[in-house]
Amino acid sequence: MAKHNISFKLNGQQVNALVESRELLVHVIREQCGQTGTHIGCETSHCGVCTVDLNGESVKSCTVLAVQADGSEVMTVEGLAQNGVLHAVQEAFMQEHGLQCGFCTPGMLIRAYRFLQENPNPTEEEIRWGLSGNLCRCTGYQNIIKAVKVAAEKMQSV
Amino acid sequence: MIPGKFEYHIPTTVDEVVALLGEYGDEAKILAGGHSLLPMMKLRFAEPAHLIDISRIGEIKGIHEQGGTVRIGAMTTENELIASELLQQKCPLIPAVARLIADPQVRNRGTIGGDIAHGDPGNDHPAAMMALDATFVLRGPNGEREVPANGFFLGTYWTDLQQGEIMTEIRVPPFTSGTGYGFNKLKRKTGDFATAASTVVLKLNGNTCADIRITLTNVGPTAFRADEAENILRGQVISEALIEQAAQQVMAVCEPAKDLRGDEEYKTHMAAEMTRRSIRDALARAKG
Amino acid sequence: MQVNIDKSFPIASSAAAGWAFLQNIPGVAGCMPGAEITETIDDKNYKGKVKTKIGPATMAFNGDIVIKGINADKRELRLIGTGQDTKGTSTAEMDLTAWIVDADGGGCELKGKATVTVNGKAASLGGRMMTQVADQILNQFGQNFINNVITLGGDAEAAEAAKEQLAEQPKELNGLAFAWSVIVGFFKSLFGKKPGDTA
Amino acid sequence: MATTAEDLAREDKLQGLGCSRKRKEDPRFIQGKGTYVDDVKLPGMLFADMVRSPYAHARIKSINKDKALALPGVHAVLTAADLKPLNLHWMPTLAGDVQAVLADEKVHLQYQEVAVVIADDRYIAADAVELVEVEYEPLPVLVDPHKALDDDAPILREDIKDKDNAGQGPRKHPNHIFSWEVGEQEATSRAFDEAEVVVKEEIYYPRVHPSPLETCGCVASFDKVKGSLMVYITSQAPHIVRTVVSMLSGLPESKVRIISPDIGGGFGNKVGIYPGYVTAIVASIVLGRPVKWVEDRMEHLSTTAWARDYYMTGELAADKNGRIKGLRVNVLADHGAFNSHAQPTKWPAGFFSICTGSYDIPVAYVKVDGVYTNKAPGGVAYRCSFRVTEAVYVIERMMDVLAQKLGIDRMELRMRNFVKPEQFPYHTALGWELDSGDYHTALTKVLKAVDYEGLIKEQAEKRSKGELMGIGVTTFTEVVGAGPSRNCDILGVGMFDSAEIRVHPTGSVIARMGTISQGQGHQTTYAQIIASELGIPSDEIQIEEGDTDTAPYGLGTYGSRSTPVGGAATAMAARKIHDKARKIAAHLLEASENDLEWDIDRFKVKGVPGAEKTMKEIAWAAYNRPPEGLEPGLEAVNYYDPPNFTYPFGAYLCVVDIDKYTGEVKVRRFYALDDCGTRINPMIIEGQIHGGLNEGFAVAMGQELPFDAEGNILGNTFMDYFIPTTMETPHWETDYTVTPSPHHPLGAKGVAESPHVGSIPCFTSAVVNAFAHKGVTHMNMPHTSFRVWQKIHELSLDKRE
Repeated sequence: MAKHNISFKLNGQQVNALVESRELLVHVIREQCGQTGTHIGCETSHCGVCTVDLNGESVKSCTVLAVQADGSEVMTVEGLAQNGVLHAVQEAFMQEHGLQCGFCTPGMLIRAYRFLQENPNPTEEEIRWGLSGNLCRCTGYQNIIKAVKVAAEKMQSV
Repeated sequence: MIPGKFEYHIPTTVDEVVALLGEYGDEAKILAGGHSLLPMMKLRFAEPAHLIDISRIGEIKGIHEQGGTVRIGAMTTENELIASELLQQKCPLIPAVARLIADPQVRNRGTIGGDIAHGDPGNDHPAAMMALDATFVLRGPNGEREVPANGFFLGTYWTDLQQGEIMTEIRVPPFTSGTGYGFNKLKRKTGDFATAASTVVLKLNGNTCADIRITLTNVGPTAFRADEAENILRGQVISEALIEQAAQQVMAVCEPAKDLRGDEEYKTHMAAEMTRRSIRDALARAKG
Repeated sequence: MQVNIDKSFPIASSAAAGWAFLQNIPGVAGCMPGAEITETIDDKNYKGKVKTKIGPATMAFNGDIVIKGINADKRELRLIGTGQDTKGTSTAEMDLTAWIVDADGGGCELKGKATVTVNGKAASLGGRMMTQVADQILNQFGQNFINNVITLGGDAEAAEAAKEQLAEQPKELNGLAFAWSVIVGFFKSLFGKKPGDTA
Repeated sequence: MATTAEDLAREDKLQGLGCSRKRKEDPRFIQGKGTYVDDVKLPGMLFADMVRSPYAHARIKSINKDKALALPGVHAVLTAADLKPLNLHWMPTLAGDVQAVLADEKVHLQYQEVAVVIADDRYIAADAVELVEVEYEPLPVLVDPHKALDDDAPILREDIKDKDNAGQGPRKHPNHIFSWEVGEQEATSRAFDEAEVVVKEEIYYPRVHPSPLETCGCVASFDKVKGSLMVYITSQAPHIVRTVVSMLSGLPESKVRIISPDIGGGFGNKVGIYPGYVTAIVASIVLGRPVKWVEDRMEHLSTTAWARDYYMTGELAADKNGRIKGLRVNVLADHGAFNSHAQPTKWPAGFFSICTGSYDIPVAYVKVDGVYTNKAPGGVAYRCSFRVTEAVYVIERMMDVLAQKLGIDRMELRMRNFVKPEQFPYHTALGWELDSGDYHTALTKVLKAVDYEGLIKEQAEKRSKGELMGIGVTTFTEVVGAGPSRNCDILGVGMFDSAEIRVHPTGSVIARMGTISQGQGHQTTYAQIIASELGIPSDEIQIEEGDTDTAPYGLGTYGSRSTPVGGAATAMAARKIHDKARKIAAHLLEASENDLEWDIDRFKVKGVPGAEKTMKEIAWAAYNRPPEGLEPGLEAVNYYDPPNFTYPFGAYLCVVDIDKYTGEVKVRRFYALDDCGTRINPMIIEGQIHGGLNEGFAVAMGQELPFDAEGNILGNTFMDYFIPTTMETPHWETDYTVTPSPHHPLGAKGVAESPHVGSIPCFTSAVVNAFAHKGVTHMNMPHTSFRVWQKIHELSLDKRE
């Protein structure tokens, strides 16, 4: 089976990788690219801890082949802060205690980031709908929802 | 959960897909959004030797209206269906169905064509397609053929899509005035298949039900149409009593499989309840 | 995970022809789509394999078939097939009793009672599909059985047609090729009243 | 007490006890810089993957590794036969039993580990797993625990079938594990015989799984040259793991280093030692290379520790006024194929005997029988102390049942039976000493907050219209903080915990504890304790846990024991430093120690304005010029053996609306009042309560691990196993009272588990209450739409006119 030379932008940096057809994007990001912020939780695309931003859309990277990312732009939690300045969603999660064990957090943040691009001024119901692909066992979601709302307000006010 | 090995192909035209399908026969599988196929491959229930990724074929994406029908490329994603103004105006049932499929991330990958062609009785678009009287465009070695949604679904994981064929487009007649829809899906949680779902499309002529289609999801080996229930309502002024009769008729034809969502009795009752609600919703919408 | 399935298939042939074929174990095994006898140990014990294809999923089982009883008076056969999938993650067992009865108005009928038990990953994850899939497989089995019996006797034209259908049978279980045979039964069950449904 | 603005500013700067300090952990987590086990990558690391059984009960006839070994990139395939010469094919459990590391001649449960494959990467390992050929002979399967003790039941544990003791006292059948009795059987019988009213209910608490989002895994790395072993592991108790690994492997404990890095949730699931860990360690020792094993979600749900699975028969005896005269509970416990119950050694049913709850019950008797079945071994405490969730469930259910029988309002019945504030410390009929509580105040506050009278009125109106509305209540008391070493140990090690605090010359602090956070925020809260005790700002206090080479020995984090035990150790260690600091201050100020007073962050000479030394100045002096006769340096260690458990409590109320045509239950309101004693960080407490409530919601409304008749586990992915998303999760309302623990140095009790323990019976109470007017007294969990509809349908409440 032939291996594939793929190339994609990861958090703004061009990366190259030699992958098998079957390699999952999440494994390549974590193991070949060494960016371990993106986690693996359920492997059946239910939990969302592996969520990354692929060409401007949230996807579950456990259910995307690495070869499919060839030529694309991928953003993970590591790409949220710019020049050492945290993104508003990161600030808000910290401020509102929107995380505990931290395992779902990267997926939750990268989804929240994209969701607020899609819907900059969401209601609570819309936030619940927008984050429904990300499971959290620790927080009971209430502070996560609050954090997304706070981040939205902050981003609106800028 | 690691998939087995396979050869990956990424054609850019439908013709190339057909050629690849011809070359590899049943060793090949088409990869659309991948959210049914890849988990099956990771569990090693599915181990195709060749995977044909159709995500870069522009000609089978997008939604437009042509010749009086709404045409949806098979690779149009669920989120694109939800976002489509055209569908919202001409066929709002489709975005309503898409909204209750899976979750936001999965809806970015999952496609209408994949949902239909997979043949899973739990998938939601098949029943909608039957209720809409949609037509599927299939392309194979002998060219293109159009098949009606009604008759396409033959069994569990089993459709009229022949080996060597690919679904390229879904054609849907737009709603005319006086048409209403109802879609009710009972599920345990976000991302689950329906315990039971019912889709209804009806057209009113004055207060009379000129036409109606009632379809059901996950209460038989495939999505199916409850035509005897339709017959009870067609040509009538729909009343609660008639809705009840139709619901009872739906119960008579359900053949659900027992699983963790519930037993046969529950699912049968839920198919009826979803149908009651969908008829009421469709009626309200048809009345505007 | 266990499912019980009762089936009957009318055959336009004599009960004697039906019974003759039922005792042909490799022949009967061959009616199971994708199945074949790979080794005959004695007249009661066989080794075989089945490759099952359910949509995108494929499972290959290797296993044993044991004839538990042949009752000529009742024209009845009981066999147990057990197999393990080649990955070692799932196993399947089928306890099948099949018998031939005279049908009203001529011809005969193949009747079958099967208990299918699946263990392992397929049982954990496949529960939603088990009954429907087992039903589909047995319908195809029944149709192949009918065709085989008809080729043995009956009228020449029917035998030729049956042969052609058999020739089309794919090497593994695949719903598509035999669509027509099952559609009949399927749509009947879907749109008719359920058996025993008095409502 | 700070009084001036200047005092307040100094106090604020400390960010000490009682302040909602933002978490120290967060910056790394929000930037993807946490380090979880699967993030650890060592040079030359190999991967392990498991060959697992498709059968729940079968004999292994043969195992053929040839094809797997022939696959390029495969380094080894190990089976029980390979582990046998090392005596590692079986391992001891926390409950005195043994568990197969790799199936030895027989498999006892579906997905049991049969062989382990070690390969270059996880892809090759997964391929090789399929190539290991195992021939099985299926055996009759025992799924129903009620049939375990039948004469003709298949015998599961052939390895111990002739033993009359499976590690927990005498047993009466090869499938019997133990009988545990507590209380006075005869006196209880008398109370029932003489009672005016008796109620009895069969209550099943289903098998559920904690299922943290991170599955279990480890990276084992054996250094052949140094003879030392390092293991990164998802463990809630790394020090105990070190002891066990040392005992199993024969390596000196000093050569074993266990590191629990960041842990993606535990909830009890990561207390035990699993075959994957052991085989990875063995493989690393054998191959001399690091070996990583990380299970997938199906493996996690199918084989690692689950919880509950208790068949309980509850009985209450009372007088006509509802005063309880006696409690009796009989339990049949399904422990699966090996008794790997998580428990202090002497407690085969954990702390189940806390089942007298918040009530003044004169006499009680409890009996628990544990049996083997062909299922995964367990069980653990899923976000609770050992079996406390079951105990609270049975008593809270029985209180509702009794109220219904007597026609007394459920709140009123509770008020009549609560232990009164003046009765504390209160000795329960089953041997516990409840430290403090004010149950009446808590419930009264809740009833007022939710307008209970209004809800009752609304419910009556709804019922008259044929609508289903339920009001649920629980007034629970938990026992947490295990525990006093006189009655609690794990494998012989007393259940103390520890803290070691070092104050550096410039006044910053590093402190290490024997506990390990899995999301509780220890780096934040322990620092707050030290900050208040020593007057050093929290931000200058670094907390470390989880590395057995650096942290003092502790028993880990589970059973809400970090604050009650680890927090107490931290306070006590800080007080030792404080005492030494006082001596140094006295020396520096040339005053008598008795003339000094502590003021937020400094010692002052009483009545001499300006004569003061801050802790920072004292720290410098400790290294610079300590008083004669005093050792230099400023550090302390404390091993805290608590005199008693702590007993947090709460009053919860839940309102549900039920769709009578689908059975869907909508939680309209959930009000949770918790009393965990002194509150260290209110923000974190509230977060813990939200999370616990959500896990309680998951258990009550959807979680279960069902099995079919052949012992196949059903629904072992997140498709079926219920983890609520944002869409299903209700909105939570929280409240509190503060009743400090009299024996804890800070008065704190522990909180994270109360919302789980307390909410589950509350959801059931609400669902059952929706049907109470139809005579329904109990409905088993999970309250899925399907099951609720079955009740509706049975009662014909879905009839249409």
